Amino acid sequence: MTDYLWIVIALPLAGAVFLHFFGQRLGEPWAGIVATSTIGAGFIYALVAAGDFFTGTGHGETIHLFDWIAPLGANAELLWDPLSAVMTLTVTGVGTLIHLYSIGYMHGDPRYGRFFTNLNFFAASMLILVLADNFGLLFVGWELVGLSSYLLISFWFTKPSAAAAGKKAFIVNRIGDVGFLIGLMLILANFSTLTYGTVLEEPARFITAGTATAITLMLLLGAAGKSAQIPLYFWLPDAMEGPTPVSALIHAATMVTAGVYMVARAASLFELSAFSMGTVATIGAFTALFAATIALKQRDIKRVLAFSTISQLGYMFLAVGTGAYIAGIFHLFTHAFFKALLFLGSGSVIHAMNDEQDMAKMGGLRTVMPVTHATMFVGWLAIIGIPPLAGFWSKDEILALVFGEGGWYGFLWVIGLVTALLTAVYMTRWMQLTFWGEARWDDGVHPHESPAVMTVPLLALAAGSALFGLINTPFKGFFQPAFEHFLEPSFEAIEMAHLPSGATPYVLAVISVAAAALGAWYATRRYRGENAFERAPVAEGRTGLWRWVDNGYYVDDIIGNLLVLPGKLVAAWTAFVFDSDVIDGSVRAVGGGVRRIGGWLRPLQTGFVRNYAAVTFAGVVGLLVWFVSRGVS
Amino acid sequence: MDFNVLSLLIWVPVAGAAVVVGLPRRRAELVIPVAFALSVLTLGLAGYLVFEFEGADGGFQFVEKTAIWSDLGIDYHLGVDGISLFLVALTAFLFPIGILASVNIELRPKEFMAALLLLEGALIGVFLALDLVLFFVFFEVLLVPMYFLIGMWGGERRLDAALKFFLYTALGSAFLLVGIVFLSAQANQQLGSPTFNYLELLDLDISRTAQYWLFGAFGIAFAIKVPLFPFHTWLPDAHTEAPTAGSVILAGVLLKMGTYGFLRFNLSLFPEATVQLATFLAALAVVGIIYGAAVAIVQPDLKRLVAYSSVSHLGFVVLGIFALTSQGVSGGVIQMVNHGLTTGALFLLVGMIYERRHTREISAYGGIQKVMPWFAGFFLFTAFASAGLPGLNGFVGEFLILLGSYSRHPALTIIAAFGVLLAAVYLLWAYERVFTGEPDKEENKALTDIGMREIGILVPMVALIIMLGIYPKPVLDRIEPAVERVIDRIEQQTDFQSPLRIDDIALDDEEVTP
Amino acid sequence: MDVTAGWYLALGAVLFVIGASGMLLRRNALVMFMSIELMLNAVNLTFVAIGRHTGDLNGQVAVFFVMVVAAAEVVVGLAIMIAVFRRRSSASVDDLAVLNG
Amino acid sequence: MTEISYLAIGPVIALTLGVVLVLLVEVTYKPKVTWLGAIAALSLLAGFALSVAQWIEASDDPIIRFRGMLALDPFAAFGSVVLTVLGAVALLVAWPLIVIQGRRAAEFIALVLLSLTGMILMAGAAHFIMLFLALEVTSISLYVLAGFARDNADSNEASVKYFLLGSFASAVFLYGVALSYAATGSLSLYGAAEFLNENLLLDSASLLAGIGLLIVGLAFKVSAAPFHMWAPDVYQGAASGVSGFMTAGAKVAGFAALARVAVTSYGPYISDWAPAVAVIAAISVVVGTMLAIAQSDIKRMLAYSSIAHAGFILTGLVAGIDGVPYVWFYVVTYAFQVLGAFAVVSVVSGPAGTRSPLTDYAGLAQRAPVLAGSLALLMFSMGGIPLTAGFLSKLYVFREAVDAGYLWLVVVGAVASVAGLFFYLRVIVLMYMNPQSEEGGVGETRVGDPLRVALTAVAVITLAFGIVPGPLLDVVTSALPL
Amino acid sequence: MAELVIFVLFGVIAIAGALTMVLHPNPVYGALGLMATMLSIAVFYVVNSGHFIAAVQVVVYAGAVMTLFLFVIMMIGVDRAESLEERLPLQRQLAIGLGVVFLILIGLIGGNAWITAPEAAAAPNGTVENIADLLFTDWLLPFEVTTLLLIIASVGAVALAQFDARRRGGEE
Repeated sequence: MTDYLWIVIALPLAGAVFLHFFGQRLGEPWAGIVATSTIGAGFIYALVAAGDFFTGTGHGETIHLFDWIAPLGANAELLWDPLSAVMTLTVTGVGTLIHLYSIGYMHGDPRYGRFFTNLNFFAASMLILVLADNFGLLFVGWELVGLSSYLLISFWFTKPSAAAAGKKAFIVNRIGDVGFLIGLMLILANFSTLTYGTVLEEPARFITAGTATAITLMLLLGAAGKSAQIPLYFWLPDAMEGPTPVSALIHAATMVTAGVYMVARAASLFELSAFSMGTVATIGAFTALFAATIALKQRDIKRVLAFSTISQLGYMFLAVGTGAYIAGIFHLFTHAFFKALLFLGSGSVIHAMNDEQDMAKMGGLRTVMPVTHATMFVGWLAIIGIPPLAGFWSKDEILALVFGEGGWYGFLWVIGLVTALLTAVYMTRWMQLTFWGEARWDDGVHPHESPAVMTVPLLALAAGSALFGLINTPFKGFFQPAFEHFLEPSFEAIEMAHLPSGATPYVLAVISVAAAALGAWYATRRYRGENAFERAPVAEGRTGLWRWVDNGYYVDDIIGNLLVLPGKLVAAWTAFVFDSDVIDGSVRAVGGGVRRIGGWLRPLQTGFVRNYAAVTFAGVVGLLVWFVSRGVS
Repeated sequence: MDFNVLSLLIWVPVAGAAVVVGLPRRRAELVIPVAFALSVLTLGLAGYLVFEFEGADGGFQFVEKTAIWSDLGIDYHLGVDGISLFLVALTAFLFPIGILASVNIELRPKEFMAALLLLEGALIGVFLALDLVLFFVFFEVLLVPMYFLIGMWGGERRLDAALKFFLYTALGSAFLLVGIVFLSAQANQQLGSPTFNYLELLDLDISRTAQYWLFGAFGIAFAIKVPLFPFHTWLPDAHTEAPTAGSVILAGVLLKMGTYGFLRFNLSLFPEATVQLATFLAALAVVGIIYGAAVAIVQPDLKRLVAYSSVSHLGFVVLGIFALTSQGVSGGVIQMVNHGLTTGALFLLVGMIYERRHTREISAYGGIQKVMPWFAGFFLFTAFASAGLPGLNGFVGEFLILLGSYSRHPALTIIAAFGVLLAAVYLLWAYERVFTGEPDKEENKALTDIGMREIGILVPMVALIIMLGIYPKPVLDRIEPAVERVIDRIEQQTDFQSPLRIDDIALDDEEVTP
Repeated sequence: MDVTAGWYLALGAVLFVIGASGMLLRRNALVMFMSIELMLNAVNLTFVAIGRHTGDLNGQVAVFFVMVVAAAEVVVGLAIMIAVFRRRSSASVDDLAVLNG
Repeated sequence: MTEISYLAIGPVIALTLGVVLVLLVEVTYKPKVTWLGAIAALSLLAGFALSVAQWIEASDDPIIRFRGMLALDPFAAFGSVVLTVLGAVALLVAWPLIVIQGRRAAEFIALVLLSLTGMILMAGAAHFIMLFLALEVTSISLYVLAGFARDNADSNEASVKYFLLGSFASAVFLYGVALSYAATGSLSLYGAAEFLNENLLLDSASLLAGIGLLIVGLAFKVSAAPFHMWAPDVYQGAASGVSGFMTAGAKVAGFAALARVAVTSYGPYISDWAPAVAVIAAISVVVGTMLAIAQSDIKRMLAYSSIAHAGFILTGLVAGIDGVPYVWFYVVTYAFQVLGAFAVVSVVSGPAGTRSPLTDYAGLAQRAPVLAGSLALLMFSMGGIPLTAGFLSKLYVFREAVDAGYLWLVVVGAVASVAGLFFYLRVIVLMYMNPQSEEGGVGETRVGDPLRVALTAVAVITLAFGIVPGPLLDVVTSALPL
Repeated sequence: MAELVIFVLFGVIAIAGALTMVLHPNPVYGALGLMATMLSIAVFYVVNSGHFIAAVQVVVYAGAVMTLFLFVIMMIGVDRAESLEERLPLQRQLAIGLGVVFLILIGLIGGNAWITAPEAAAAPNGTVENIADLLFTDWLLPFEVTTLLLIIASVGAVALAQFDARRRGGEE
């Protein structure tokens, strides 16, 4: 079964190729159906292939397909172990639902077929990423998802903002990729190969802690780019220019989690450097808090979710940085469900509101869109961490494990807790402004419930968001931590973070649930009534701190004015002054100089025969000077 | 089969040029089919060569040797190894495409095609010649058809560009000639007979000082050809003013003569100087990478942008070569081929749009993806290939180069890695300005998408781009033995030890101790 | 004090230089031409002196041939002068400087 | 008297007979000019045949005849083969010019043949006075040819300048002969060589001064800088139909004489004269190239380029006897190239014209593809582009110079040859790529049959010896002086 | 002793004549000065036993050539004093400077050894017989070649200087 694992990648890839040529001709809804069925089939195949892992009898194996860049140890080899299985199942599972949803959502788009081409292509790329058995192939997937992300963000290319957002996403990702690439250089220089087998198995044989720090920090830069962490987070909010299913699939459920996956995958490397681990965790925690504060003031229905995603990814980084790899992956898994759910729900709303995304013009949708509202309600509870929904189990496990590490991590726990509170605030605000309260719709907007093809995935995801937390509870018996057991083979040699002993976890759980509840309660009170959408969480108006928050701390402006603009100026100076005047100028000067010398010499040929005689005679005398000096002893 | 395939590769196109010129005026319609057929025939020969090539052998194959100008030891001496094999194939591949791309030439099509075919023969000759004078002859003589291609069929500023191209590169060749002559004088002293035979010259014992001077003489010629910063300014002018086929060939193959020259001659003939100067050249290459990319970002002219991107990409090739590691050099070789394909394709694309709108100004366009979706798709695809997207060919080369050269030039390679970032910046920004948004200019709204002929030109390139990106193994397997020989030679002649030898990778895990 | 061949050689050299200077100093084509004749005469004197020293009559025969050449040269040279200067009533070569640069 | 060898002077007799016949027939019958041409052609043919006979005879048994006056060796034979062919091509090129001379045609043809006779004697002279006589025969004929167009002010000026400076140089040359005579006691080239081989001079000042002045005299004839000043004015002032012959013939004969004198008589003193020759070569190359760049008249440009080429040829001579074959190779191929180039000029600016501004050549490729093609080929060859004889010539002389230790000279030469490309390419740009080619360009374009033959011959020589130099190389490597 | 007197006397005349030619503004005087120099040189020939060439010198040079010069000077009409003012910059300085350097160099040669060829006991006797003996044996070929020079001289003179008569004939 695993011998043919490539089928999982090949299916969506074949779908993409097929749809590339025939997608537009197939049209609605067949293009969507083809795409959905390829990825769906991939999901089923992966499920069957992962059978051994469920029974606990499976162990990792590599499948060699063909040589790619053999000199670097970067071949087309797949690694099938529990970690990649979880990722594969998440990608294909959530992916299938989102594909399905898109069949309805993309209704009427002139480039309907092309959309599914790209979507399928993304799935294939993401699967290459998670199934790769070496950093080379990982990097292939890493870049290809970037490409799909670019294509899908700027899918509506006639909109300049969409085109710009796609470009921004790709380029910012590339900044991280440069770091990643440098990491790979370091790996190759020290290990002479990029294969996981050599690099990740007891890396201490090859490298010192210092080298490990260098490698992992570089890899972290890559991860930060892909997973939208500080300092490379700022592309993700703009990425919301893409169609909503794209936001759900790529910018919430799967692609952005690649960084987390990569850190977990390279755990044995990160483990060698306490500094890198601390950096990962700290970046994660601060990103979580930072993004959450910005989310408090956003008015765009999708941008709130985008910042929320950044914030939740911060949790995952916090987890893997603490050594809580399984908890991180678990949060990745649950987050995939509830964040995809929230995005699709917002997509359903946008769809219903005639492509309106401003929450100021929504409100009161609970009644007209009951199914959407119900599923969103589940998602809301899941993300703010109300037991027994999925978010609670995964987020709480992370916070508990972080608390257990103590020291600096204790401080990070506080940040995590505050973030949990803020999450409850902004998500409740989101619900409040969108579904509850009175309607503030524009004239001519007649919201309606979405068709079944959209609501069915919502329901499925809602079910997942509600139930999948239960597969990893810290209890015994039926509620045993099955997810953890499942993943353990992938982290055999890794030292994992441990839960605090005794009743502490339960106390911590109570604290975080209380924080969430507090936040939710406060928000429902705060955002009720007239012009709630303009209100800040505390204090009024668009002044001081809140103006900063409103504008995302002016990060985009700072980057634009301090990096991009000077960069362009430097490039322009190089091109139009240095290159054309100095470099080419000196070339032309040499050419012109030769000509000028000719011009200077010309007047010496005066035309006067006596001058000619003088020159000739001078030549005679000159030659005689040489010869006589040679001859006179 | 026993025939002189290498000679045929050179002389079929040259004879083709004669045939084309000899066609009677009233049968003018035959010119392009005949030229195309002959270039395809050459491609077939190249295919035969690739197919019959013994991959595991790092030496020269299909060697032909006849003394021609025997008094000075000048031979007609041809041979192909893994390094030149794919450059020959690339050349043979790009010419039929160049011819197809030029079917709309109105001014003297006969002479145009003849110049192209002559150029093809000479270019293949450059890569096959194993005699230094023969190499120089091909190296220099191909300036003539290229000069006419730019000067007669070029853009508005074609005269300056053609002259600059010719003089600048001829200046480099002058130093090369002096170097070659000096080398043969050395041979005369040491071997007792004059020779220009590359294989025999390898046995020379050249003093360290002489190596430096010779490295410099050869190096300047090749650096201008590559072009390495700061010798690059002829390139944007020539590329921009040349007709499409000219730009394709110029970028696709002509520049490779420089990098090929470095690899074939400087590394092998002057190993001592190579080891000493590798860092310096790598530094120039890295400056070129960043510089070319930075300048490309702000170019208002699409063709100039692509031209400057060549400076950047060729910098990678040189960096790889002077990494002096098997991976780096192999990466350099494969990157030569890759760059030929991607940049060639980019120039074709720019040519197609130029044919429609007669402007290369980026600002003259906008939103044309809507009216030319196929064109936009090809362009974006090629742009990503050029930017080194994994799965496409450009990545394989850049990846090998960067990873291979890190162990020798860590700091430089890290800087070079940012070139990958900048490539994305200038290509995507250009794409954004040309293709996205709503088409707001009347001229652009009326544009027609590319037709079957143009797609037919692009598809083979796209196919190769994908093929090389996904399965470069056949190519790499043939390149590596030849590259290994070069590195071996350097190690034998100097006390240099190349990091990252292939053998290290195959080491048993158990034996490795930290 | 014996007059050796060297004396004549020195005299020849002086005459040769005077002739050469005449080429440079005078703008009258005829005077320049006469200067050349003077130079040839100086060389002739040299030939004869050397021949005396080495007891070689060939030096004198060489002088004979130089004279023949000089005569032919004079004929052609004066023909050129006549052709060029006859209508100008001047023999200044400084007037002939249209071709330059 | 075994010293008299009619074979040794066979070509000279043939050409002299031609001269006499032409003059007599003209005086007696006043025939159509074609007849005169036929006589000249016959005498050239006979001269050529006799030269070949000389070659066959001399390659087995080289010898000096006429009591040390004239060498019958492969060197001389090859020289006269080349010169007779060159003369024939030159007459073809000059034919339109000859035709418009009317009744003066006989004199013109006679002078061309006479100067050729002098050149052939220069290549064979084994005696300094013989060489001086040959030199004067050549020069005086050329003085007349330069001023042949009596009504043309440019021609007048050219002939006066040529005459005065040429005579001046002859006097200097003669003084060199005298000093050499003083040093060696012999007026024979081989006598001098014998003396120098047998005696080690303690005091070589007069010998070396003599060598220096001899070099000046011959460098003047081949227009090497700084003895080149006359060349641009004279080549421009002479009628276009004949400047090519003046340039080419003087180069062949001058270098033949220079090579023979330098390597046979003064071979042992190569370490003294080679550096001086190298400096002259370098100055010539640089001055010729730089000034050619600044020209706007193609005749002057060609003149300066011929100065540069003189420098390149001298580059081969610094290697002494080893370089002689390549000096031959260079000078022979170059002679035909420059003849061809002036042939094109003589069409575009008229055979009797003296000015040929570059602007006349704009768009020539459209009006006269044959002319433009020939000129382009010649320009590439002079610029040293491979597959032309010009490239191989340079390669050979460079190699010899490097072998002789003159790397610096080769570097100068190589860089200058690139700079030289600038003006060669400029002509091509004008002919092929000029934007105003439709309206621009006023030059003549009709090519007569004689000229067509001449151009074809030149093109064939340039290309054939550029691709297959073997035959010519075989010949020149054995065309060594005794 | 007698030779010394002759050398000094005619040497001074020769140099004076030469300087007259170069420096006198009137070409006619110059020609006469040159004639004096030539005659002095003829005297030196005699002293050096060059009887035949001394005669030729007087007849050909002083007699024919210089007469021809005078004739042409008159014919062109420049038989009057002309300005010696130098208009070409540096020309005069160059002429004198180069001349001095040239003389110094020749002086350097003379300071060592003029003639390195072996010295003979007696000077050759340049009688007509002796000269003829050489001229028609060793020098046969150059003697014949002089005919070429004479042809050139006559053809050249005709080609360049013959005006009117034949041209008119040709044009009819």
